[in-house]
Amino acid sequence: MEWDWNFVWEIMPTLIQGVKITILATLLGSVLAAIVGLGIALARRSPNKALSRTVGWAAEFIRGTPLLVQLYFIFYVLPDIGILLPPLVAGVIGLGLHYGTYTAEVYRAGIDNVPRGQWEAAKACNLSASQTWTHIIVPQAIPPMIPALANYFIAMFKETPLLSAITVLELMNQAKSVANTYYRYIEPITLVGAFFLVISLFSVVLLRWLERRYGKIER
Amino acid sequence: DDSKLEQLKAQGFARLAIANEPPYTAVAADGKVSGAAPDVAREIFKRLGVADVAASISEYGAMIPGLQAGRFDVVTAGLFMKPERCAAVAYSEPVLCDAEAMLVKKGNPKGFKSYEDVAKDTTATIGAPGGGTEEKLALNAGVPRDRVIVVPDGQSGVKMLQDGRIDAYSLPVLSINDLVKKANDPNLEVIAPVQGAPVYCDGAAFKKGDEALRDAFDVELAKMKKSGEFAKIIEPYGFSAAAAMSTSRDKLCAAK
Amino acid sequence: MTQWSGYFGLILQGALVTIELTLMGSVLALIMAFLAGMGRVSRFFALRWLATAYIEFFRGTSIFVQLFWAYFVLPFIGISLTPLQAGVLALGLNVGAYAAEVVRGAIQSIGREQYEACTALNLGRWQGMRHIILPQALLVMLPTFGNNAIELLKATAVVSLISLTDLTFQAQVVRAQTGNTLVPFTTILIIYFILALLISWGVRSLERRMARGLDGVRA
Amino acid sequence: MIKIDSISKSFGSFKVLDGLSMQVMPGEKLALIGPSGSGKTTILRILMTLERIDGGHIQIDGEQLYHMERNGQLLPADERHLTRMRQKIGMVFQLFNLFPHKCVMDNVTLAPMLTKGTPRAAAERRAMELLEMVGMADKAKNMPAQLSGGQKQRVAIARALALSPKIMLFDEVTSALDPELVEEVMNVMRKLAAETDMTMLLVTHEMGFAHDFADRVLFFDRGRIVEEGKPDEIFRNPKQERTQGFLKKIIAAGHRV
Amino acid sequence: MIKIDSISKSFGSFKVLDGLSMQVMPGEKLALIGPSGSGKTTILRILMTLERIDGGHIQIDGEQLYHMERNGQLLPADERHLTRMRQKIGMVFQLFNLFPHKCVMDNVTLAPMLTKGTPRAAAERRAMELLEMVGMADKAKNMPAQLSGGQKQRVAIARALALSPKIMLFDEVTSALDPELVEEVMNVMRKLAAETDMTMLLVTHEMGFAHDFADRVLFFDRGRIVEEGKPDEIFRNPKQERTQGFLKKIIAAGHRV
Ligand SMILES: Nc1ncnc2c1ncn2[C@@H]1O[C@H](COP(=O)(O)OP(=O)(O)OP(=O)(O)O)[C@@H](O)[C@H]1O
Ligand SMILES: Nc1ncnc2c1ncn2[C@@H]1O[C@H](COP(=O)(O)OP(=O)(O)OP(=O)(O)O)[C@@H](O)[C@H]1O
Ligand SMILES: [Mg+2]
Ligand SMILES: [Mg+2]
Repeated sequence: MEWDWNFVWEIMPTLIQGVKITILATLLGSVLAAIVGLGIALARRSPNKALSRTVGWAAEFIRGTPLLVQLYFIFYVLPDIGILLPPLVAGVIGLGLHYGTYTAEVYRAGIDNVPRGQWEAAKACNLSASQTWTHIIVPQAIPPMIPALANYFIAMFKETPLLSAITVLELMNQAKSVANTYYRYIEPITLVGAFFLVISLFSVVLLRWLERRYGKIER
Repeated sequence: DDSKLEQLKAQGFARLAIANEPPYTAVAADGKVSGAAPDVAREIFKRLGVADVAASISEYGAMIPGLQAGRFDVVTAGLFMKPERCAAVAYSEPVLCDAEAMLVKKGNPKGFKSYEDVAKDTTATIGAPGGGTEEKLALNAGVPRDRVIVVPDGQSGVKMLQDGRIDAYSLPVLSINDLVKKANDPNLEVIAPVQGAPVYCDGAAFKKGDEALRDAFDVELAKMKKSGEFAKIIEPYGFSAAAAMSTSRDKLCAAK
Repeated sequence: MTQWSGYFGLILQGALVTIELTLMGSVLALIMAFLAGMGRVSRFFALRWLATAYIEFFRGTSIFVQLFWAYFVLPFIGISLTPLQAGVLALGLNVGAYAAEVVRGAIQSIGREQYEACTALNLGRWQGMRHIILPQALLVMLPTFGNNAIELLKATAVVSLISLTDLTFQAQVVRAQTGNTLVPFTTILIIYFILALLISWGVRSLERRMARGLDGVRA
Repeated sequence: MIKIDSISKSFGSFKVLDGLSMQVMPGEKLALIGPSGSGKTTILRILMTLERIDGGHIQIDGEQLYHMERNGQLLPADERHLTRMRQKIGMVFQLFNLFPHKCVMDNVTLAPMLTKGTPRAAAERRAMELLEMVGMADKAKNMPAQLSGGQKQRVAIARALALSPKIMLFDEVTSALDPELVEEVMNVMRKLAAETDMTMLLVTHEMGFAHDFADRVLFFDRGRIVEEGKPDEIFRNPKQERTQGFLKKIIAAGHRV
Repeated sequence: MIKIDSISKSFGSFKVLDGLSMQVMPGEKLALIGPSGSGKTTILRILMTLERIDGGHIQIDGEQLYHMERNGQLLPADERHLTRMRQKIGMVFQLFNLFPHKCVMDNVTLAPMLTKGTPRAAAERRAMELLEMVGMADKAKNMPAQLSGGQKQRVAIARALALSPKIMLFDEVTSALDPELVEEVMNVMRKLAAETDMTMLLVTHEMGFAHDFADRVLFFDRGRIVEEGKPDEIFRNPKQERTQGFLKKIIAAGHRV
């Protein structure tokens, strides 16, 4: 089987449709993951042991099991208890929950990495708990988190093909459907690879820049 | 040359692609492969001197590329003969014939009789296997791409219909019947056959270039059809041997 | 009503395939991680370049694309792999690229003073690497390696796409046979989670064994 | 006046302080000396409420630090009580602990503005006075990362003073500095000790500095006060064997007394 | 004998050494003193080949350190030449730099076994002698994390000695130690200086120790030798203003001379 450029141009518009959905899912998933992660991180710091334990175990469970299976669950099992989500919504929720457990770790590490001396200095300055958080801890914790968060953002982008299992017409699904129509796999799959590689390389450059800009805090 | 057959004989088994879509193909609880198509293939290969078959389950869309990539020796999965497919693979003579059906909610609320009806209702969505005959029939009938939902497997299709995610789910009649039996849901209704949709027959699909093997397969298939052994294998699954014997590859591949 | 015991056997078979994939994939990933990770810190430009290209390529394209490539495209250039081989290859190379960065990071995290002590004691580059740097770096790598192994375990779920009869695949089969979604998917979620727990438990005990003496209490 | 009444403190199973009692007079300059691990830092951290005590009482100006009286009962202090008590106390740390994301001026003005509601203009005027006193007025707009260790420590002192505490705690404020930078910080502190009537507690390993700075010296070992007295008595004529041994070692190591 | 001939060294645009020349006689004990940042550490690191020089020459026992002669031409040294030259030199670091994953004995025996192929038994016998000399024989099986700073430094000295270098470099070997632990390391070094005929270069901020230890003292400032002489001359009667100022500051900071 030979590489066929005409075929490539023919299927390009269809694939670009897929890229749009892929990017949309990634963006929405990232926003959700950022919020879910914050919730998990706060719950795990909570003095309420029952809450922090439960959330901790749930997060461990989500992180230790495949996203693919979770997506099946959200899409095919939840309707049994009356929760019927459109495919894209189900996909975004799956991505957001799954990656939320990762971003929670980033938040935790970012907060833990603020040296203990800063908490103590804040206390010696008689700042209240909320003043300490808003003026001292958060401003120092966030910049080092940015590269790590961006990293998961890219990882999520590369896992969007899983959404094809729940009938979201993202890039991979479009490619498969094209392949099924014409019985040619090489071009669509290679193009999908190329799309991912280009977007990833682009994001890696962005990531390096973020790392340089925010990765270190001068003391 | 018959080197491919010799190769299979030496190897002792032939690699089948199947789809796990009863009654065409099925995997039992103990992992044993059955279904009408693999059963026929197993018997014919035995007669050709290939002791056994090894089946791997594949998506419909991946079958022909897999065959071309040399992943399987033959596809026996209810892959209906159509002109484009005949161009891509080397089919045997017809094996299993079936009409198309649609699964809808009880009472057929949207009144579908044909794929065209689905196209006309601008809010209707139809589910079909990716790369399957039904997907193409729906698209050809004018249902826009975004209303043809690619459903990964039959079970998902039934579930999506029950949950109201799609308005109709289309598969061959016997497949739908099997699904409905398993689902055991009084709120489902089968429309069969779909009006305007042709009766299709599948054949064992070989790689282009393996015509010699295909011809040998055809010889044994013809003998079994004549002796009645063919009917004995497929009729318990609900297929009609007469239908397969009343048509031919050449007719089906030429059909518009 | 249904023969659950038979189906459970099917899922156990799937678990075996998943374990097999995880183990073999991890071994390949480990080898690639050390090759590429040490290549990244090599003195030779060509080696550095090669390692970087490998890492960026496999981190940049999605695991799905790599899997489909290994399975559907490689045969056209004369390399026909069994599904198991293709799965192990794609998983191992993919996770290996991530782990290579862990190896590099760990090697670089060993303070400059340890390298200088090696020079002052006149150890050769490889001697220093072998006896001083790597043993210490290994301890730094271990926890992240554990996470990588869990990522690999989860990624095995996607091999069902190339008709490998792993856990997820068998769950699909059971679902198709029984018409029940909840039971098979809950079962495999639990199995995945147990496997993930086993991995993190194993890595942690290995870590504890290796760390013994390093942070011993002052005499 | 600080009254410490038989307090005890353990870390895990390790008892750092066991029934320690001591008093500090208003305006007194006190130096705490003693071997590493003897609990000097722990006492300062307890006064700053960075650690809780396991038992005993501390009174500051007649008020309980870790307890509060409600209807004649002594209850554990709540955060509001602690906040009020902390107004009396400031602390300077060995590693400065400046806020790295804020410039020198903001480091000094942050606490008065947030905790006392001082308007920015007033806070900055006062900060400028303090920075002048520690000789850092010209660096007001610098970020901490652009300062040397000695300069950082002088800013940290100004920051602590900005809240006008009655009691100042200094924990080895020179020991993280390059030898040449030590003197500038010591000079600031000598000036401070001479000019204000703040109560000051100083932990240091620099015996000469302790001698110049303090009205009274406490020698600690294993969480107990082994010996106390005027600097001249302790350094020239220590009574306890443990103190003698400690000073001999320190002198042998090249430190001046 | 070490001959340093107008070497220069920059970090980026910052010139640390600019045409520095000096000589060290065989068996001489030399102390390098001077303010922070004057380039003392840099010289030791250059001799240990941890930094490259930008210009100039260094000869050790008549052999070029950074160059090698091939067919009458002077070429930059390759790794093999450097390895051979490094056999003559050992170094002890401020932060000990022990290998944390190896026990005391393995720290000392590793280099002889790997670089000289000494059999384990012989290497351990020699290590035991050295550990006894530094008073650490009873801790041979301990891990570094189980040792105090002073003990770590004594092991580091034994480790450097195990390769029997002709020249030993010591960079502020006591300045990271708790004051009470300084003396034990100094004692080992005084003994070492008195007993061996190794050439020794010592960088220190402890003037008293430099005085006891050295045959000759070099005072550095900004990468140049400002003054040199016998310890008594330099410490009691420095000629240069810069030296006087430095010593005054150090004394004021509480260090003994
Ligand atoms: N957070 C902690 N957890 C466990 N042990 C601690 C903690 N803080 C202090 N210690 C222990 O308590 C003892 C006293 O510590 P402290 O810091 O008060 O000593 P110190 O007199 O200030 O010594 P140094 O002169 O070394 O600063 C030490 O043995 C120390 O190891
Ligand atoms: N790797 C480096 N990169 C950039 N500048 C360096 C580096 N190493 C040393 N320097 C600079 O070179 C100068 C001399 O450093 P060196 O460490 O030799 O001084 P020193 O005399 O040992 O000082 P100290 O007494 O503080 O140890 C200093 O200004 C230092 O900042
Ligand atoms: Mg302390
Ligand atoms: Mg130095």
